[in-house]
Amino acid sequence: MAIDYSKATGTGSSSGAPGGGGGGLLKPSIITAIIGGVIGWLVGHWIGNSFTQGYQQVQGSGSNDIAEILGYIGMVIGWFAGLGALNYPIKKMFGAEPEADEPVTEKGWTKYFRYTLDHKTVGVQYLFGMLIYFFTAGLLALAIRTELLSPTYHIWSPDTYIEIVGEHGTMMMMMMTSVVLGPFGNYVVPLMIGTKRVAFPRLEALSFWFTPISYFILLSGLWQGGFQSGWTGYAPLSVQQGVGQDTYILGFGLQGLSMVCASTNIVATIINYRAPGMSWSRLPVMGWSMLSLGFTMILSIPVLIDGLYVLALDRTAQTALLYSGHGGSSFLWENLFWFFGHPEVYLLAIPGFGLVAEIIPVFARKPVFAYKTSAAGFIGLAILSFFVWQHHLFQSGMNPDMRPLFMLTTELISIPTGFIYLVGMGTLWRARIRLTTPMLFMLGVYFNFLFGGLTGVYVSDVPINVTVHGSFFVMAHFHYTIMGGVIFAFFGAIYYWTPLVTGYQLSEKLGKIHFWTMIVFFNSTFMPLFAVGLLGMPRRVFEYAHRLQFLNQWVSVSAYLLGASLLFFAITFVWQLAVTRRPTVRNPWGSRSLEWFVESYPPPAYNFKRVPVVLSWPYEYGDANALPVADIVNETKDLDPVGRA
Amino acid sequence: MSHNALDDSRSVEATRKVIPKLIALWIVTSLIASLLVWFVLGPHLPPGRMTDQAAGAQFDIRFVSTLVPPVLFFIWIFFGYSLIKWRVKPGEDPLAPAADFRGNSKAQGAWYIITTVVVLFLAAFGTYYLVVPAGAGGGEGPSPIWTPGVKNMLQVQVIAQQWRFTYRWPQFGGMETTSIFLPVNTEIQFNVTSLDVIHDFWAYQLGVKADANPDVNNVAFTKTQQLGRFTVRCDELCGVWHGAMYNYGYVVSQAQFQQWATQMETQNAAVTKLLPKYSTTYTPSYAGNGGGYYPPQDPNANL
Amino acid sequence: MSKGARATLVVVGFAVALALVVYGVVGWMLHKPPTISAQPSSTPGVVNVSIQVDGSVGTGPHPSWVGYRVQNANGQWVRTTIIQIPAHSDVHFTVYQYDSGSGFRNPVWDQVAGTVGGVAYLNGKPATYFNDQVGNGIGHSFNVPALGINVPFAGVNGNASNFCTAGPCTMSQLHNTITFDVRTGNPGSFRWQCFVPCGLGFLNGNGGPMTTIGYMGGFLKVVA
Amino acid sequence: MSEITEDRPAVDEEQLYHEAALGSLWWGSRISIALTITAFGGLIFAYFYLRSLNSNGLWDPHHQTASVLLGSLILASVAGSAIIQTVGSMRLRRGSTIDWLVAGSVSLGLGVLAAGFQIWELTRLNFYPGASGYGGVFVAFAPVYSFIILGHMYWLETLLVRLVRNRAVLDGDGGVGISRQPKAENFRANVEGLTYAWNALAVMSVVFFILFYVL
Repeated sequence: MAIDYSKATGTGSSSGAPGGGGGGLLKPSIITAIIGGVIGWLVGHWIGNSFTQGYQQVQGSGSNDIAEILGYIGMVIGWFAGLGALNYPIKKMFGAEPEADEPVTEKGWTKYFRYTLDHKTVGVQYLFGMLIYFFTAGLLALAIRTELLSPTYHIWSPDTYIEIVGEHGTMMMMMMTSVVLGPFGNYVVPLMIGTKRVAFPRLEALSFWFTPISYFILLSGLWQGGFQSGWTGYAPLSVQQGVGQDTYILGFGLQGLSMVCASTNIVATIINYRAPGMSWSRLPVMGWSMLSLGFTMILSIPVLIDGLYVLALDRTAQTALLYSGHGGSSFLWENLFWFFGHPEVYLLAIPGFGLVAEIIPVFARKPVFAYKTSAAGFIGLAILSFFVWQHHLFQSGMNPDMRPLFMLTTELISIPTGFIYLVGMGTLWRARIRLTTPMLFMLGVYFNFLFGGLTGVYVSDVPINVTVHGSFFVMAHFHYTIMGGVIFAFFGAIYYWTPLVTGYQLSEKLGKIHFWTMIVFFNSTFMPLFAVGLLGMPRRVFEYAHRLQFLNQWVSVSAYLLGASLLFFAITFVWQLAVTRRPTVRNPWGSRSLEWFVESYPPPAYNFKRVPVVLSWPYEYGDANALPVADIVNETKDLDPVGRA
Repeated sequence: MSHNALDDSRSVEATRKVIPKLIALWIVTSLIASLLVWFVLGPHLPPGRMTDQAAGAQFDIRFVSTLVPPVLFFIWIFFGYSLIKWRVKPGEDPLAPAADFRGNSKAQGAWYIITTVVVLFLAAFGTYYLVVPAGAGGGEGPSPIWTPGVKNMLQVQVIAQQWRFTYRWPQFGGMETTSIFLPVNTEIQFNVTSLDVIHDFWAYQLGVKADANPDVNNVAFTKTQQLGRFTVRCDELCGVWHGAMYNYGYVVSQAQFQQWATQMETQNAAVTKLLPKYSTTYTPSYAGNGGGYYPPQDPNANL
Repeated sequence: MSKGARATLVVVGFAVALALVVYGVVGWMLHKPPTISAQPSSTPGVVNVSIQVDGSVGTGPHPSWVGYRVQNANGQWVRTTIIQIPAHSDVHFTVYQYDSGSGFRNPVWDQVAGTVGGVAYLNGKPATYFNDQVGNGIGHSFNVPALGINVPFAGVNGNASNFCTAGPCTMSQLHNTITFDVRTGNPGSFRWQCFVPCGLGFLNGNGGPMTTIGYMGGFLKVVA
Repeated sequence: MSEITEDRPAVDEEQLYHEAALGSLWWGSRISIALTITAFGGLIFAYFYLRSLNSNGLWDPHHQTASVLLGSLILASVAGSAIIQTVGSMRLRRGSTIDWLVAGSVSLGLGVLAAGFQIWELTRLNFYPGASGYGGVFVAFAPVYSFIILGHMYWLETLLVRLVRNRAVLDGDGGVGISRQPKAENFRANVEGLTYAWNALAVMSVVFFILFYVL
């Protein structure tokens, strides 16, 4: 059978465009989605109000959780209907033969505001979405630090303060789980494995479009009294809260659905859509990390959704699963939540490590050291992460006899984490190192995560945990691992792949200013918090001991400067992409990885003119005579690029 | 070093010579730093030595902190050396292949073994110091398995509610106080429970932390050693006033404690009569005090 | 699009984002209930604070919630829980309690504490404690942890014909009058709350008004 | 094949992506089974956890149980539906398209009936949701169960209608169960995925029946 080039170049059928018909404003886009969302909210809210008027808890509290939740569910349905995401599932009910999953070949910027099936468009949507979510939650963090400037004087009202804390935590934890999978997993990994399409493009698109509505719902909580339970949402406090808690449940739940959709797609794509010759032993490290991530999400997130669902029922249908007064138990939430919650933090760490191990060899001109060990490290992290959740509950009073076991499993996690350091040290040994901006960020991950990892030993040691549990020490620990790890890797990846994604080269000079300010102020912000925690300051408080004021002020000022560094990034990034637009050279970093050998930057629709045949391992930087990574590599054009940084 | 010699710096021979030097540097630096941590920083580490459990926690933190510098310096020295030594020099082709090796079975094997041994040792260390000091001051739930083995401990029930701690003293007529005084040189059993949501009783200087769960008795032990003031804070987010849910307690001499307790018993006598009978958990009466969230029928009542 | 146009667009975009942030912060996050100062009395060194506690506040975003109102210098009842009083002086509190009552979750709060003489006066009669299990129970309470103050306010009969159903309530409606004096010390900002589970329709009665500043909890600002 | 030049091995792109799509269907259905198991796993954990804790003696103080009759009907419908569909898909593999259409339709009917029974049962419970731990877990379980049944029935319905509408395309070459056309192979992979997922749910249903009605 001949290869159909008309499809590959995008001139063929475009009937896969969801929604189809209509033009202008009525063509499905974010505008129709918003209209649909408003209508759906009104309908759902009306239904909710119509049958609950006589309910005791509704009359007593003057607020209606049932109407709130039904309103938001209606909003989500309306949103997806407006996006045109429901057209295909409905058409299928009437027996439409599934179209081959055609990416939308639409041109121009408007495609970024539509439900599209092109993994690259989804990747870009995710990239900007994630930046917006990150900056919103970051601003909330600055609001927290503003309150903590003084131990007794209160900028915010205490209820506002605790709501800000909860919003910051929830938004960061739920959104940032997709911070690498969303933009780079969706955009780059299919290119890396040499495929022209992904397994489930509709799930992939759906996964992105869950995030804006989830962001909106969560943020809307702030205007409805918020939720005072933090991102951990411990019951029965979360059962007690007002309607703001419903935004937590729905926002987190929708983001959970988004992660399930995204990980189903990425797992099926990596397993089934690798180009010929892309054997498991040639799969880029990034691919291994995404695979481990995907499986971990699939096995942990349904449990989170269960927990949120049970919480929603306790709040609306008045079941009592989380309330011991009626036969439930607050421990049930702690178990369900942390059974998800601990894999969750590895969901944040694994993609960061994947990026590190992927990018460092490019700038070391050496094969990645101990490739199999790095893959084993990701898989080990993924598996062990399911056996440690009780370490969040060392002081909870449940099952003390299990503590030594969970202390052991938790500390065992240091071993696969240590693999990542082994990989880094081995790769840099006898290397030829270029300290470009992406490389600096990856080294920054190693620097920061070291503190996060070492303090992890304190936190996992039960006797020390008695002092540090629930204190700023723990808070500093996980900011070191998450922000110091995955967020640094995320920014490094932005600098690394922007030329590919946009065709524009970012300034190295500005990038280095961003890096150095960010790492200095990051450490200056979070390092003192270890001391603050050890000296007895619990998390999420608005009043603290006077003797800790200097340290807290230091931290707050550092946090502002860290914010300024990130603002600097935001401005220079947008400015360079929108205004100065310096075209990139081909393969600017001299990478061997397949994604750089596409026809043009950004890659054309369908990625490759023809399916590449992978000829060698992508990390053969040490062997000048190694075969190129795939047969599509053009010797003159690709292997002798002008832009040797 | 001339430009021609650059690639010699990446040869196995060149690096083989430098590894012992780096290891020597590592041993010296981490030894100095570890000694400083143990002797200079160690005695000042939190949470102090007011109780056996606090002293135990201080020892654990001190010990683990002493292990930190070797790890830090190992990573820093090897990363630092690589970054300085093998950074691309001006005039060098940045894309030329560096060394070509994908692994090193000896280095990898040593790494796996050493990390595993360290981790297993830490787990054993932690377990020992959890079990020996009677649960190390952590909440052990309703039926503690690591106990001090002392009869007639001072019983202090900690009742958390949104948003204050109160303390109940079954050995003093079941009185309930809003302040807490403890006698020195005494084994104390805290019975921590909650009236509503999850709180956490964190007596920082006592080295005690136990979640206060509704309908659950969470037991923690401590033995007081020094006089002084301690801070009690709530350490699980419990709502709007979580940040303000703290009070101060005092470890005083046994005589002063008796005096305080007797005085409190008299002062609170009238209200003590109104309190429910002492029990290890504290469930408010079903009718009326629940805010009317659940339907009014008591699920325990027979249908 | 020309370079200049793109630059303008970017600048405008950032300005809009900034405006949204400022609006969010100023328009909503900085919102707090007003602060009401104690009123001078005829006796030197003594100031008066008059408070009413309503079964439903009647105004604002949550009219059905219970809440406190404090009388300002013009005699108006302002819906707030932030009260400013002078340091090192006697503060005479007069509380008009219009709500029906229930029990405490923990009867230890029956005890009157932290007031001058350890007493509070219910309709003129002194008491050192109030039993929450008898009569109409306790409507609300005033508890300042850092100052050790605790005063329960006995409830009224919720079925009476002149029961106040929406605030601000008037003197002709059924109420209890509770008075007590507090001697203030050094300046500071001290939080206070009610301990009666009066957030009706919320689990444990501790949600809604109990968790929102301006209803059942606030600050006692002691200023020099 | 003329475009393939030099030493490039021949890559039949359509075949490659056809096989990838088959693999994705295999993985997609297995992932859906994993998601179903973990989603129910959380609730089953809740069941055992609350049962063993028995807070305040309120796990099930009055031994209330949702209607056993309806529970049995639900189990019978789900199990029957799964068995009939499985037999039908085996007939399909032997080339009998019409047998699968009939079996699939009956299976669909039974599945929808099971979901309907489940929702009906939920509306006529003899206890209120917060009455006991058991009550809470049951009220939490029932909507998820009917929702997931309906999800599988949606899947089955789309396959049935797809076959009816595209019979001409799919049924050539000796019938959809035998044909080597890519579309028919894709269809069969889809049916096979559904069969596994639906049978997995049927097996889980036996567990649910024992937990909620027998124990």
